[in-house]
Amino acid sequence: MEKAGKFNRYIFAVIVLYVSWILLTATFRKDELIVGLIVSLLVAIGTYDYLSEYGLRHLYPKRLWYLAIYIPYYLWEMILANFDMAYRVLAPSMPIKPGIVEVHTDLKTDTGKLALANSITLTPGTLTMDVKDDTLLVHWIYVKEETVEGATREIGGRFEKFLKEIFG
Amino acid sequence: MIYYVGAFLLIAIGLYAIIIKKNLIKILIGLDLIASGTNLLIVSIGYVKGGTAPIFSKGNILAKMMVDPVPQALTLTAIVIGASELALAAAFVVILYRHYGTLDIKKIRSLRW
Amino acid sequence: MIYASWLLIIAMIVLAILSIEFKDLIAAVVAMGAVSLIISLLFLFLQAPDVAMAEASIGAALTMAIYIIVVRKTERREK
Amino acid sequence: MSILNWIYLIIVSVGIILAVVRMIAGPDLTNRVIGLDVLTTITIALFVFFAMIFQRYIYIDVALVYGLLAFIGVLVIARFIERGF
Amino acid sequence: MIRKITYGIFLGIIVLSLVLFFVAFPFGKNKMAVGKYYLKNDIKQTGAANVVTAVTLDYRGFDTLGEVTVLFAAAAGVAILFYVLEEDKKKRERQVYPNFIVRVGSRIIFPFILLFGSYIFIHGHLTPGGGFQGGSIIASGFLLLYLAYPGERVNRNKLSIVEGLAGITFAGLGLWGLFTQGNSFLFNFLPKGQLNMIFSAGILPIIYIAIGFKVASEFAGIVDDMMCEAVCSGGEK
Amino acid sequence: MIKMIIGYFLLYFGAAFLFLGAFGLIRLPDLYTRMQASTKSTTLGALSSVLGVGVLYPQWFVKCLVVALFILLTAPVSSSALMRAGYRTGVPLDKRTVVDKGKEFFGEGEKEETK
Repeated sequence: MEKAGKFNRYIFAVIVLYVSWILLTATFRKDELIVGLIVSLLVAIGTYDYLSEYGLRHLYPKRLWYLAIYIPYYLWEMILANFDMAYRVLAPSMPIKPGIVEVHTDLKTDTGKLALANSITLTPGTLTMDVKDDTLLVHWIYVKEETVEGATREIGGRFEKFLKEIFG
Repeated sequence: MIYYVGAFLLIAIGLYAIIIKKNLIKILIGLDLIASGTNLLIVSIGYVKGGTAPIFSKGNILAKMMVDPVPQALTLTAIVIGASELALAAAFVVILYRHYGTLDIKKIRSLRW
Repeated sequence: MIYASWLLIIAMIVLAILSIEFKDLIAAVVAMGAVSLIISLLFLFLQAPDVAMAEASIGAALTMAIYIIVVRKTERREK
Repeated sequence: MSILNWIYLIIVSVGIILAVVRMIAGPDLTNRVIGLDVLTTITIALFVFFAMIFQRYIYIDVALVYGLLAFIGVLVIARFIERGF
Repeated sequence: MIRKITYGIFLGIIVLSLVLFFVAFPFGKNKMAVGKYYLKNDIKQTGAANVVTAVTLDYRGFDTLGEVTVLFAAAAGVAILFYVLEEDKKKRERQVYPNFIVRVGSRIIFPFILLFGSYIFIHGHLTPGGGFQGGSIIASGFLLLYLAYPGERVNRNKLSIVEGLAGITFAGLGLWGLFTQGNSFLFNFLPKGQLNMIFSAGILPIIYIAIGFKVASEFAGIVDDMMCEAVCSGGEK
Repeated sequence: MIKMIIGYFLLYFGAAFLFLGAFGLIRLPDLYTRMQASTKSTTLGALSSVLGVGVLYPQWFVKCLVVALFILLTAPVSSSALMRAGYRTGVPLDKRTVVDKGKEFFGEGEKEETK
């Protein structure tokens, strides 16, 4: 996917910042909306280059739909992760078998890789340490598969099919 | 009650660092602790039992149940000034280190007492 | 709820003593950051949200960064 | 009502004590920094909780500041340990 | 030995003053003298919902101007001290670049920090916060950029232009009130508006926005000065 | 009433995980496993207690959601940076560790000396 044009990215930044302004003020009063529009137009001038590379293409309806499915799944995985962690911390024998493994990913975009890394960090027993090109270095508290293919299937596979749709 | 004791203990610990310690960065940390203790002391003088913050937001917040706004206004600016003063002192520490090659104030001649 | 502040003040004093007794200066700075965090919570107890926010925005990142830059430009251990 | 809040506070206070213990005992610097990280997250939850206790909506803004800025402090120390900057 | 004796004397003074504090200022009692007046007349005279903002900018606005000057002097002092410093002769050790998550993550978080800082200082007269807090939040955002992208610097010329404009706005509004309207510095000449709306409290929001820009650029300048030597020297990749 | 039950359930759920994160900090053997416990548990704990307050006072819900979003966005960044810093300065792994691929990932020569 090639980079979007400047204007495209600027409009995307304004939309994102305006939505977060409305969330911050938590109201629909007319004066707050006007001030928010001015502020997000001004802030976006300086920061549209940082926020995204692909602009409005992030907002295709299909991607938003997959995002809406992905978030509850992610929260559910997070809760499972914590019960898993609670079992490992509280059990008297402490069933841990830690190790550092590599995980391969097919995602191409920076944002997609970041989302994958964050998902891995907050889900059962794994924590991302670094990303280089298309390899993730992951610390795993209970190693089941030591090979790259096995670890990829075990750790990253669940999220990747969603994230490929969302971030392309 | 306990706030006064805590603030004075912070000031005492900071003073200990300034007087007894010989490392310049430890002295900076002591300075910062004294500043924090003083801020805590000033704000706790203005506290009124059962009071609330001096902001007339929505809802029935009346003037007679508010705490004193004047110490808060003083402290608000003191914190920002404290940070910039810390940066200035830090710059002096770096320059002293470049000149003498040590942070020990016993070896820096003019600071011994 | 005012009794909740006892524990916080004791923790604050312990962290302040640690911050001047650690030989590793970076560890001292970390303890100093924790002291700033707890003081910010105490300002909220004293009904001063403005001051708590000033302490939060200064103490969370800027003060720590200034100390650490100074330590990086000089030396890390106190002898 | 009040007793429920007290129990919450006691559980969280034990968390604070344990984090401070890790800051005292940590064998090296990185362990102490994790203690600071845990302390910060607990404090964010406490800020929102005390906004509820004092019944003031506007106090939540302070928790927002810590939620957005707390990780910069940890990042500074991590970059220092790596000999970064 | 002399140090310990000195510390003992100081400790005695501290304990004595603690006892005096308990007697003179009992904790939790209502001891207000001026505070009562400010609380009673705040809505009528300034129209700001946040009384602390009213005290800082309106009743004691002149002090705040002096204090912003102190801030400027400190920033200038740091700049001068690092300017006269000769270049470090020691060989700098190899630089390690930040990892992928820090780089991409801080690129995404930075716009939100700027937006949140603006939210804080625009709403200074309604909610807790204001120019000082918002300015230091924005400066922390610049610090984050320095950490994630070593080797890039902010533009100092733009920074000093912003700083100067903010200072001129503050002083100019004060002088405008002094010469045209009432006869006091920082006279609040705009309409008060309705309580708890964003366009209220006259000139106070404008002054707080100016202070926010000024504090943000001062602290960003301090961070830039202090990190310069560590950052500018580059490193290998 | 149902609002109160859900709200306090979320608050206590959060408190339990905040406590658990701090407890794992004490009990687990080395830096990396401690960091797993602290990052995951305290993030979910803070999230859950903040949302619990939001459920108890529905008019505050949006702002509590913003706090939760900020926590979710920033927690993994600092933990990954700190963990990589610890690994590269040679903080020892626990003796139960079975596999360590970090050396070939970073390359042998790049490991920094600790002071």
